[in-house]
Amino acid sequence: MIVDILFYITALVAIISGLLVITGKSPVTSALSLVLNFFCIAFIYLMLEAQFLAIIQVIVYAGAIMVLFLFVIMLLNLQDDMTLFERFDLKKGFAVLLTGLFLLEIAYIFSLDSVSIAPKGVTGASFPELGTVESIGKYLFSDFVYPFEMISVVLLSAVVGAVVIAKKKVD
Amino acid sequence: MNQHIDAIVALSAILFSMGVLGVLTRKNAITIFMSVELMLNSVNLALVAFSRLHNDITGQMLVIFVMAIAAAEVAVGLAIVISIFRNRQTADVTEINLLRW
Amino acid sequence: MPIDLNLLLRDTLSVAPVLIVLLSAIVLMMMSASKVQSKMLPWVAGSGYLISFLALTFVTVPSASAFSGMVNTGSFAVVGGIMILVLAFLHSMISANLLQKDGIYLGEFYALQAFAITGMLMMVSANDLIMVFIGIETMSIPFYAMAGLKRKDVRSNESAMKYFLIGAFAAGFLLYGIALIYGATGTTNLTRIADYLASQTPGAFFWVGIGLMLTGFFFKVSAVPFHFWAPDVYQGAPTVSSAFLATGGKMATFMTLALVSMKLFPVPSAKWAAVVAVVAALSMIIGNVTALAQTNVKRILGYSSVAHAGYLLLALLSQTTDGYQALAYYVFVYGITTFAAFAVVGYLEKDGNPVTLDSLKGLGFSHRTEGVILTIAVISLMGIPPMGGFVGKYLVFLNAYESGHLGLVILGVVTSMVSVGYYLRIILSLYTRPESTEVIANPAGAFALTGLILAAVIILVSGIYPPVFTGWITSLW
Amino acid sequence: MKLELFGHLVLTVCIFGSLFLFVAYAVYFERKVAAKMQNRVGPDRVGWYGLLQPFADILKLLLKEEIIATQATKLIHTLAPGISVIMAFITFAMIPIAEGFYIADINIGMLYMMAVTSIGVYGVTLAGWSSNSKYSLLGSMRASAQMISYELSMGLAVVGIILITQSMSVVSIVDSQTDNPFLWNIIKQPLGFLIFWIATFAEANRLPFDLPESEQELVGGFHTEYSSMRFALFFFAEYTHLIVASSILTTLYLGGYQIPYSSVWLAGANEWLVAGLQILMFILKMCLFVFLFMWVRWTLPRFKYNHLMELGWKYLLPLGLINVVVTAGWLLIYDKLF
Repeated sequence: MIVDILFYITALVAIISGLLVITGKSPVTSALSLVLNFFCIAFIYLMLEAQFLAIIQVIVYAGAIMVLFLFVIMLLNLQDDMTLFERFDLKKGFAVLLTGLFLLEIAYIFSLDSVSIAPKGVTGASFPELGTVESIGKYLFSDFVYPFEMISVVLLSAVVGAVVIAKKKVD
Repeated sequence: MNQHIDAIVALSAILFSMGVLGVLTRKNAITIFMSVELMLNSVNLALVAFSRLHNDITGQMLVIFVMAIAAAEVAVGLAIVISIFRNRQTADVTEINLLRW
Repeated sequence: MPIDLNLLLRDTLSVAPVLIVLLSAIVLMMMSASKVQSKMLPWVAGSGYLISFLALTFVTVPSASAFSGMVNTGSFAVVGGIMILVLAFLHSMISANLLQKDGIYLGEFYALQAFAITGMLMMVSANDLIMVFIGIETMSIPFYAMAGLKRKDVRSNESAMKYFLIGAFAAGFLLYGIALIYGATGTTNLTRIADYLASQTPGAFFWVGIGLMLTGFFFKVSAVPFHFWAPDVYQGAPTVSSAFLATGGKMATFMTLALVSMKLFPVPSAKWAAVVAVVAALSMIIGNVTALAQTNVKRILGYSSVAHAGYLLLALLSQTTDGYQALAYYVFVYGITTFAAFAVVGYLEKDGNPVTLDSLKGLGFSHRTEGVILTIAVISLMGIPPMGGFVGKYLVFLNAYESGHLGLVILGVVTSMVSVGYYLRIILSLYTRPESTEVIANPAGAFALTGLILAAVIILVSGIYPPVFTGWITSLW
Repeated sequence: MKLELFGHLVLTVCIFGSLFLFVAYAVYFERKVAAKMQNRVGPDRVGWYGLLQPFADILKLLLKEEIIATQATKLIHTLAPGISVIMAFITFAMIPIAEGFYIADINIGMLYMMAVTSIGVYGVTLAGWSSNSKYSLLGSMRASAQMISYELSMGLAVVGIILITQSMSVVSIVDSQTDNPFLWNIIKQPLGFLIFWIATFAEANRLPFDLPESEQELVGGFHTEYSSMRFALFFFAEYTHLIVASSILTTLYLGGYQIPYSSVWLAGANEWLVAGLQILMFILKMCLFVFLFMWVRWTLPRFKYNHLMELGWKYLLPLGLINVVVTAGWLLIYDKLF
C-alpha cells in the first residue's frame, strides 16, 4: 500500500519535472528539473529492485552528465530561452499534435492488451537477485562480454572526438 | 512492484513523448540535448520494467550500455556546442541558419 | 565460474576483422597523439583495412554465432564487411590529399574513421539488437566529430551540431523501439525473436516497437520524411568527411537494416513491407524533385542520397535472399559511386568555397581525369547502362516487380527519369565553355588519383560485367 | 550486537550529533594548529583555552544580517548551502564507528558513498551560479571541473579495495582488514591510498586544491555573495567534508575501528568496553587524518589551475588504472598459486 502511494507520488514528480525540462525558461532550470527527474527514475529503479542501476543512475547521470551540462551552461553563460508557449507558431503546434498522437496511440495499445500479460521469459516467480551487483557483474562478463568490451570503443572514440573538436589550439 | 509494470511503461511513454516534444519545440541546442537525455532515460525506465517483468537480465544490461553511450554522446555533443559557440557566440539552433535548418 | 578458454579464443577469432580495425584505430590514435610521421597515417590506416579485409575473406568461419549469440559471422558480416573495407581503403588513399586541401591538420581524422569502421563492422556482424545499437553508436559518434573537423568554419560546426542532434534523436527512437520489442518478446536476440514470432502472434506492442525502430533507421539512412538533415550535413561537413559519412554510413546502415529484416522475418511480413513501401515511394519522389532546384553540387548529392535511400528500400520489400543480395549489390555500387563524386568535388573546391554548377563550368576540359571520373559517377547515379548503377537499379526493380510491387517499380523508373534532369546539369556544366575560375586548378595527387581511378574501374566493371560482383556476393553469402 | 529500531534511532541521533560537535571543534582545532605552526597562540579568550570559541563563532554568524544579492536567483541561492551540508552529512551513514555501530549497511555501500560525493558538487556549483557574480561563477566552475576530474581517480582507487575485499559493503571492508595492522589496506594498497588521499583534498576543496574559494584571486570564490547563516552553512559543510573524508580514509585504509591485536589482549572483555575502545580508536585515527589535512594546509602553497588538472588527468588517473590492473593481476596470480 505504502509502496503504491510512494510510486504514484514519484511518478507524478517525474512527470512534473519532465514538463519543467521542456518548458523551463532558463537552461539551468531545465537542467535542475532533469536532475530531479533522474532522481525519480532512480527511485523507481530501487522499487523495481534494480539497486545497482539506481545507484549508477545517480552517479553517472546526476553526478557526472548533468554536472557537465551545468558546467557548459555556465561556461557559455547561456541566456533565457523562448519557452514553449511564448510565440506559439505552426511548427510548434504541429510538434504538439504529433506528440499527442503518439501518446494516444500508446494509450490505445494499452487498451488493447496490457504489457503484463505478455509472455514471461523465464518463470513467473520473483527473482530479486536480478539487480544486484553480483548478478550484473556475472552476466556482464559472461553473456554480455562482447558488447561490454565494445562499449569502451564508443567511449574512446567519444574522448578522441570531443578533444579534437573542442581543443582550443591545434599544435 | 510487478503490478505497477503497466503504470511504469505508461510513465516511460509519457516521458518519452515529453522528450520528443522538447526536441521539436525548443530552440536552444543544450535544451534540445537535455530533452534527448530525457528520452533515453524513459527508454531505460521501460527496459528495467520489462526486465523485471520477464525476469531476464538483458534489459538491465542494455540500460548500462545506454548509460555509457549517453555519457559518450554528452562528451561529443557538448564539445560541438562549445566549438560552435566559439565561432558564433550562440547556441540557438534557429540562429544557426547558414544551412537552412 | 571457470572461463572456457577455447570457446573464448574461437569467439575472439570470429570477430578478428573487427578487432584488427580497432587495433589500427588505437595505433592511429597513438601515432597522431605523438605527432610522429603524420605522413605514415594513411598507410597505417590502409594496411589495417587491408589486413582486416584478408582476415574477413580467408580466416572467418562461415556463419557461426559467437559470444553467446551476440555475433553472427555469416552472410552479412562478410559481404557487408568487405564492401565497407573496400570503401575505407579507397578513402584512405584519397584522404591525405583532401585533408591538406581543407586545411585540416589533424591526424585524429584517421583514428576517428577507423573507430567508425569498427562500429560498422560490429553492426553488420550483429545478431542481437544490443549489438545493432552499440554498433550504430560506435559508427555515429566519430561521424559527429568528423563532420565538425573544420573547427574554424561555421558551416562545419553547424553541420556537426545538426548531425549530432538528429543522430541522438534518432538513437532515442531506435532505442525505444528496441525496448518495446524486448518488452513484447522478452529477448533482444534476433534469432530468438524470430523463434518467438514463429510460435506466437505478436501483440500491438511489438509492432509499435518495430515502427519506432524503423523510424530510427529511417533517420539514419535519411529516408523521407526524416531526410531534411542529410543535404545540410553533407554540404556543411568538410568534403573529405562527407565522402565517407554519406557512403560508408549508408552502406552499413542499409546492410544492418536488411540484416534485421532477414533475421526477424524469415517469413515475409506484410506490415513491414507496407511501411517500407510508403517511405520508399516518398523518398524517391521528394528526393528527386527537391534535387532539381539545387545548384550546389554537394547539396545535389545530398538529395540524390535521399532519393537513393528510396530505391534501396525497394529491395527490402520482397524479404527474400535475392532481394537482400540485390540490396547489397546496389548499396555497394552506390557507395563507391557517391564516394567518387564527393571526392572529385573535394578536389575541385577552392578555399572552402562551395562548388556550384556554375563554378564547375569547363573543368572537363582543363582537368580531364577528374572530369571523366565525375561523369562516370554521375552517369552511374542516373542508372544508365554501361555503369554499375544501372545494374543495381535493374536488380532492385526486378526484385520489387517479382514480389508484386509493380506500382513502386513504375514510380522508381519515372523518378529516375526525373533525376536525369539534375544529374545531366552537372555533366553539362562540366563540358561547357567558358571555363570558370572559381574552383581550383590544384589537381589530385598521384596517389589520390589512383584511388579515384580504382573507384571508377569498380563502377565500370560492375556495370559491364556484373557477374564479377554478383557471383562474389552469392558465393560469400 | 543487534540493535532494535529504537536503539538504532538513538544511535543515528548520537552519531550525527557527535559529528556536529566534531565539526564545530574541527574549526577550533584548525585555528590552534595554524597558530602553533605560525608561532602564535590562537583562540584563547572564550572559555578555558578558548574552548567555547566555536559556539561564539556560530552565534556571531547567526546574529549577522542576511544579505542576498538583488540579482541572485533566490530559490537556488537559498537551497545551495543546504545541499552542501546534507550531502556532506549523509555520507557518514555508511561508516561503522565500532563493531555493530553504524546507521546502515547496504551491499552497495561504496557506490552509495561515490554517489553522494558526486551529488555534493551541486551545492557549490549552484551557489556560484545563483549568486550572479563573476567571482562566484568562476569559483563554482572551477569546483565542478575539479570535482568531476578527481572523482575518477578516487573511484579507481576504491576499485582496488573492492577487488581485494570482493564486496562493496563498507562493513565487510572493515571486517576484512582484521585487527592485524599489516593486513590493513594501507599496506595492501599503498598506491591506491595515495591516490585516494590526494583526491580527497580536491573533493573537500582543501589547500593545496582550494581553487574554488581562493581568496586572493576570487575574493571568496563560490560563497562570495553569501553572508550570515548561509555562509555559516558552507563553512560548516567544508569542515564536515574534512571530518567525513578523514573517516572514509580511516575506514577504507586504516582498518576503521579495528584495534591492533585486540583479539589477543582484549579477548573475552566486556563487549561494551570493547565497543567504547573501538570508538576511541576510530576517533584517534580520524583525528590523525584531520591533523594531516591541516598540516598540509598550512605548509603547502596553492596549485595553479592547469597544474591541478594535469595532476588529476595525467598522473592520478593513469596511476589509478595501473593500480587496478596490478591489483587484479596479483589477485589472479594469487588465486592460481595458492
